Amino acid sequence: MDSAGLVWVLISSALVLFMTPGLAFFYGGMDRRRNVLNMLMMNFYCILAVPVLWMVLGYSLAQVPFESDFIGGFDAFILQDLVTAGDGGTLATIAFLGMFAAITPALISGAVAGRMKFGAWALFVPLWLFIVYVPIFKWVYGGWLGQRGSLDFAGGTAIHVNAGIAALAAVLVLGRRRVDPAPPHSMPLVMIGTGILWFGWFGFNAGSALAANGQAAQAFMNTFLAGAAAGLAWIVVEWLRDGRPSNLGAASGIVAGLVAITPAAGYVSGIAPIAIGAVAGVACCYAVRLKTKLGYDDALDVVGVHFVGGLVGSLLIGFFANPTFFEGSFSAGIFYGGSTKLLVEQALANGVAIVWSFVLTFIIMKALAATIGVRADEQAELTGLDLALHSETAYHD
Amino acid sequence: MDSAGLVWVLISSALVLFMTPGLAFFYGGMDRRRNVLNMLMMNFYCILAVPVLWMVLGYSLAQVPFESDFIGGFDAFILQDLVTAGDGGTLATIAFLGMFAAITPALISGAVAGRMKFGAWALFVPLWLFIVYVPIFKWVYGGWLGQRGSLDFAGGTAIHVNAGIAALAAVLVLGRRRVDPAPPHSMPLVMIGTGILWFGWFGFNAGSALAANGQAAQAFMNTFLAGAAAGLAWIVVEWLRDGRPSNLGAASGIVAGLVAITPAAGYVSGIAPIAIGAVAGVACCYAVRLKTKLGYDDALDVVGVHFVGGLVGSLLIGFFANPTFFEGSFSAGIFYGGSTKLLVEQALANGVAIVWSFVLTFIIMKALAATIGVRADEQAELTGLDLALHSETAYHD
Amino acid sequence: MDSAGLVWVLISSALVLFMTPGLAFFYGGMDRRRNVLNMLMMNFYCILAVPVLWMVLGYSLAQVPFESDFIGGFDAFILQDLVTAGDGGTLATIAFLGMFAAITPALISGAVAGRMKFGAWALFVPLWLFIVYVPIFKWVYGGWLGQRGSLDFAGGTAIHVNAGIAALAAVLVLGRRRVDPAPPHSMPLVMIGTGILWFGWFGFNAGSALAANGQAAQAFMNTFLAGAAAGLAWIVVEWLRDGRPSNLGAASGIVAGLVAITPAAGYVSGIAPIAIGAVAGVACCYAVRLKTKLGYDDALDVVGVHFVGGLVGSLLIGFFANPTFFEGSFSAGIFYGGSTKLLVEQALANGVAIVWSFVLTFIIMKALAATIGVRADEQAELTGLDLALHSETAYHD
Amino acid sequence: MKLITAIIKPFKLDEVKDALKAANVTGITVTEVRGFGRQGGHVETYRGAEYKVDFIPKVRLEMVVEEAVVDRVVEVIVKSAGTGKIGDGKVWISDVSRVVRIRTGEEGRDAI
Amino acid sequence: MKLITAIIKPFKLDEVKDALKAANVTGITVTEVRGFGRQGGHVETYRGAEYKVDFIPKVRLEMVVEEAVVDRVVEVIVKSAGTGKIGDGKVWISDVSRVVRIRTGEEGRDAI
Amino acid sequence: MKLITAIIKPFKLDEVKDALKAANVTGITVTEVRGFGRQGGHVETYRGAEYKVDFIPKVRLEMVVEEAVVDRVVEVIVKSAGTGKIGDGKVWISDVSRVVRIRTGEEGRDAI
Ligand SMILES: Nc1ncnc2c1ncn2[C@@H]1O[C@H](COP(=O)(O)OP(=O)(O)O)[C@@H](O)[C@H]1O
Ligand SMILES: Nc1ncnc2c1ncn2[C@@H]1O[C@H](COP(=O)(O)OP(=O)(O)O)[C@@H](O)[C@H]1O
Ligand SMILES: Nc1ncnc2c1ncn2[C@@H]1O[C@H](COP(=O)(O)OP(=O)(O)O)[C@@H](O)[C@H]1O
Repeated sequence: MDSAGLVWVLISSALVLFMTPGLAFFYGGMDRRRNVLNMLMMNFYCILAVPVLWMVLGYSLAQVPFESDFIGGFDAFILQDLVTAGDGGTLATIAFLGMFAAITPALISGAVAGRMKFGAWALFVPLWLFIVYVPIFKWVYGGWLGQRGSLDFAGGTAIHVNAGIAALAAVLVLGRRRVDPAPPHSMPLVMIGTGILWFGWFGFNAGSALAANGQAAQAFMNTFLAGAAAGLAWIVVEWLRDGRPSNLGAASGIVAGLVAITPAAGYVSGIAPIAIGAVAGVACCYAVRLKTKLGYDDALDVVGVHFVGGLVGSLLIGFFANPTFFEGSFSAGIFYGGSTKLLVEQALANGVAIVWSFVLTFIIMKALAATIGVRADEQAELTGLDLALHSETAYHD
Repeated sequence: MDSAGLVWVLISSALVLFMTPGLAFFYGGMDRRRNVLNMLMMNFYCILAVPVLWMVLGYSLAQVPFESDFIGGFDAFILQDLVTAGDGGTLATIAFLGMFAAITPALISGAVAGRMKFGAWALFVPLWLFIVYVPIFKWVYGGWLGQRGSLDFAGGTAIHVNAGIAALAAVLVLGRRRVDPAPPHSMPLVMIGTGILWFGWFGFNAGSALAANGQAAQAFMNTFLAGAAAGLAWIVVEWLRDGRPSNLGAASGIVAGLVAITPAAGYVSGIAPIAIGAVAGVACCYAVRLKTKLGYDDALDVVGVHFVGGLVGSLLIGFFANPTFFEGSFSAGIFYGGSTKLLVEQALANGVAIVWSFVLTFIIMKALAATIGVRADEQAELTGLDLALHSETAYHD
Repeated sequence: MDSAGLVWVLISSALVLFMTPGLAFFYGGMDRRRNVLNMLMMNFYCILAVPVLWMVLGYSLAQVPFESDFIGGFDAFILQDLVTAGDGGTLATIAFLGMFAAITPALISGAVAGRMKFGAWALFVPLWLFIVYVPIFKWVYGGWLGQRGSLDFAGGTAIHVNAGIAALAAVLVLGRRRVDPAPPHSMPLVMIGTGILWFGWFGFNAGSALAANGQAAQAFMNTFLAGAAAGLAWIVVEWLRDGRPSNLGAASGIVAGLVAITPAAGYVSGIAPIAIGAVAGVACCYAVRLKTKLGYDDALDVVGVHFVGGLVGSLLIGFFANPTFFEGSFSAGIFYGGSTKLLVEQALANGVAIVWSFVLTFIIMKALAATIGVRADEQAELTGLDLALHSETAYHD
Repeated sequence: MKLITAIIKPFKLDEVKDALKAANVTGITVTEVRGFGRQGGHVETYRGAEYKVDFIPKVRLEMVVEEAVVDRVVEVIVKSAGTGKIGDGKVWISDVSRVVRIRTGEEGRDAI
Repeated sequence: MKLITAIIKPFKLDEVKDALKAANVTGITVTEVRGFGRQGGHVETYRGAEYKVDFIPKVRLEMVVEEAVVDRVVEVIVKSAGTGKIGDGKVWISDVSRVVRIRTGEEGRDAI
Repeated sequence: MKLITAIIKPFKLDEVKDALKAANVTGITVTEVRGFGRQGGHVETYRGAEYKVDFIPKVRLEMVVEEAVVDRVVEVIVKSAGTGKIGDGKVWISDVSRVVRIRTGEEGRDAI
């Protein structure tokens, strides 16, 4: 890796690390006062446990050897193949990927908010990392799904669709909260989280070029435009449908747009990010209402935003992929002279990820439920998880 | 653009994007509890609407063709001249400038806080962008004002003086709030905003070199020193005058210093940033009191900080510009052996911007007032804009 | 400096600037509602006063001429040797070091929280900077301690051990607070600070390579792993010992790990950062309890986290230093085939820093106590420093 | 006219409010309070140091009602606020000699 | 001695306070409360889901005054707090058998 | 049954609570309030503009006690809450005609 590329990957890694606290504030602000610290803790826990797991074994299983199609091995156990720092490129890439591994389970925390035993979460994260995340990651990046031609620039399938559907499986096992949902306890905290998320997402998407080049620049531009367009679309829907545009709508739209552009960021250009953002903004704005109709208790709309947004973005690659612009060797989307092949591959890759993630997550949660239990006790849920599970409360005099 | 320059412009762009939420928190913390979400929404709206407008037409009108002296055209409509990503330099520059376009109208929101109809703001932003910002931007950067020799490194005239005087015009049309001003509802939120703003401003100023070179490094150093010196100057004035130094004084001083150094960042060196910061800190600290004497209701002191700070910094270029240090081809300031020519050009450029911005902003606001109306109704103003305009309130249990 | 290196140092500098507000929120959240603004002000004051002092004289005394072993001189007074911006490398380095100088005294503010006169703090900072920080910095970086072979990559000895032991001296002079300690007034604010600190620390540590190379990448990786491992270790101790893991534990552990890896970041590799982080997490988790036993009132545990964490990390270099990995010319640690020489040098350097810092800080505080006084008056302490010292209070309607 | 003051557990507020509404109570004023009583407090732990929190969050309701309905209202509160666990709270009653509705200046029965 | 309790709209607090001050009321204790009454609540919308907020912010004033001034004080409150719109609030009066000033131990009229 | 209401300085809360506990008071309800009185308010300054804050933070205690202990409790409060400086606060006493413990339905002396 050249030194400019190294700088780009390092700063992008720092940005992605910053996203997990951002996500914690985004979720934590939406939660009740008495549960906010539990929400923050579920997120911060991911950046405590996952980096260590990733360095010890995760990276090895998820990547090395690069030729394997289904799963890596133990060759890079505790990164033992690294005998010198070299130009830093390999190290930077491992760190960058470690940040992704950390934030992905954190995404799920928003769904299970307000009722999960912290001990169960502490076990769920490593289990899910190795059983669900690592294989899907391998298949999509370098493995059999990727080799078939499906595209996932920065983790639409491997991260958002994956975490989004896992969130659904998790809440189906976990069950509904005992108390009614409440409005966000601190909207300013939600907006702080949103600001950090968008900021960090430039590293997430544009850093995924793993080089300082035109693809990184367009991925950056796409991250800018799709977040904006989706936020705009969401508040326009609110304005027309509910009478007034809201901050939470703007924030949710921004995140939906960023999710949707994630898989596409290095493959689309021109007006495409605005189109993808706008479609995702509208789709997710309606999708978050499904939970009421279908009756699952996805507390902070991980399914409606990450699963739906990720899927929308991933499938729209089949229409908007533009290899000419990037002078790249991937297939063209339907709007750019391609056949439906790419769209089919996108659907296939997502289908596989959905099935694997849903089934395995369901099994992990069932196993935890049957052994240590996954629900906090009723008293804790009624009087606040922060005190019951962490011996602390969020605000004092 | 070489790859290190690309990395610098990309990360600077992300920093500038982060400034708009920062500004939202800076303003929102100063506002009342019941209006904070409206304040945040006015700011976030700018990073939803402006990126899309900028990509579709704003950039084209503001820049292309580069030879035009007064206004661009439609050549780069939806960036259609970009057929490949290339080395990413053009894309990065467009994104970077788009961030500036987004934050500039956001600056105005602080003045109109607490009483403006959100629908009016939603129209004001695009109108102001195309009618006020785009032409001034063109004149200053590459157009007739810039060609005459006036200097504006990162937007003192084009952004801060422009938005500051527009804020005055806007509040003159809008009228005073019906309720007395109140102390900041959350000083910690103000300080969070301040921290983010300073952090982001390194991208704003040093990124404006559009390259990784000595000018960027000195612009960085200037951003560091001027923010510090102005914050220090402001609290010293408070200490001597009011008896005690305050956080809001430190925060306001930092912002005043950052505003003042913005136009000068790539042209001054040595002790100059400290001098410019100190002058701006003192000047703005006194200028914010003018509103009480003159009777306009500039809620969060956009005129006193951005207009005055920007003007101070822009005129001081006439004294401190140091082409030798930068091995640059611009005119020297009076203290560095130059004639008064540069100072005159600075005054002229700001004069033109002030007149254009004030008059056109006044007309836009009057037109909005005459059609859809610009004031929220009395009940909304008394009981809180958040609930009345956005159906949400900031804090819950 | 090549242009990629310049970009890396500049963005790292911005990250370190951002750490001081981060520290302010970390500390301010832990403080009481009525003292939070005083806490923020003590921190922000450091980024107002120190940059100016650093530019005027601090850098010169701390560095120039590079050959001097004990203290610099006046050669670089107001950076007068800089006649052109050049490639920006010198400027970037000066700015980067200025950020370090600013945050170091800020660290001490956590210990003296809740009872110190602001006027005394305003004098303490420049006195401490020139009398304590500048000499130790010179000795460690390029001076006699560094030349003997001791290692301090990003400021374990010069910053954390130094500030940590100074905090102890300061509170011994200052005395105990008149009111009992209270739980954190805003844990979300603490976590915002934690997120910003970790994010910024990548610049602090990896930026200290002053180049975009393999050492920077490994320092980055170490910053990622040590923060995580220490946070994990701290909550595991809490879980086993106190029954429940907490956010404040996670946050404190992260900071402890980051402190401990700071001196080692560019010298250790492989599993070492996890080991160093884990040891520091456990050590600091127990060290914060010492104050109760020994009776000094270190309000927010600067001694327990920064002194202990910094010392642990600095001594562990004696075991883990791995020159082969970095192709560097420093001594190897005991675990990598070295003798005990390095460990002895580490102990010596820290011993010298501890004695100098403790004694001189004690004298400075005593001198301030004898002249202008260091304690806020009783009424201010009981009813809140924010109002009494800054005429403002943190939260309003 | 009587003033009924009730201290209840926070998470019972909605239930109590609905029950009172159903019992035709037309006005209630609610305050967030903290209570100290038999229930005891709890301990929070920060960096290993324990903080005894003696006061726990409660909600205080007050409503001015006509004498005739006092018994029924008290019964409704006791029923809807009760969990049978310690800390459920108290209800007490005191006299009110005059009530005025600010909007209209109406007094007495018309004012509530 | 009488205790006057008044529930008013938050944005009227300053006006009422000034009016009371002008009427020689020397002490007031103010509490942020939430009220439920004829005014009804409002609806907030988050991600398209509606939350009915039944309790709306009010301010509660209490002041212990001598019997002789009760009527005047009530009048002042009614006048200064009124907007004529629903939700203006209530005033009620109850007996106080003893008042003590903590600082001095003074009782009765001297204590207020 | 009597209701004792006390307004005290916030930083005295712990001391008063401990003194009341020692005096066998078994239940207290505490509210954060703001007070206006002889003590006057304070001035805060933001960007050079002064804001007069008339209301200063106080804490309000209420406890229902048996008639027999009222005098002792008042004495305990006055002693433990007093600093001798202006703004120490007030205590006042009013009648309570009935008290109920929600958990058990017990009334009167058994309920407190
Ligand atoms: N004598 C009292 N006066 C005022 N409030 C009381 C009194 N006793 C209890 N309370 C309030 O009622 C709450 C519950 O009382 P507690 O004694 O804990 O349990 P229980 O109601 O089950 O007896 C307390 O937290 C306090 O707010
Ligand atoms: N019976 C009551 N007891 C106690 N507080 C009441 C009562 N009725 C109303 N309130 C308080 O007065 C406020 C205003 O009352 P509401 O019925 O809405 O309007 P209005 O005062 O115009 O009749 C309520 O929000 C509540 O706080
Ligand atoms: N007449 C009153 N009615 C209700 N509360 C009062 C009254 N007078 C004082 N208070 C409360 O007591 C507090 C202290 O009173 P103040 O007059 O300032 O001092 P002091 O108690 O020393 O006379 C006030 O802030 C207010 O909360």
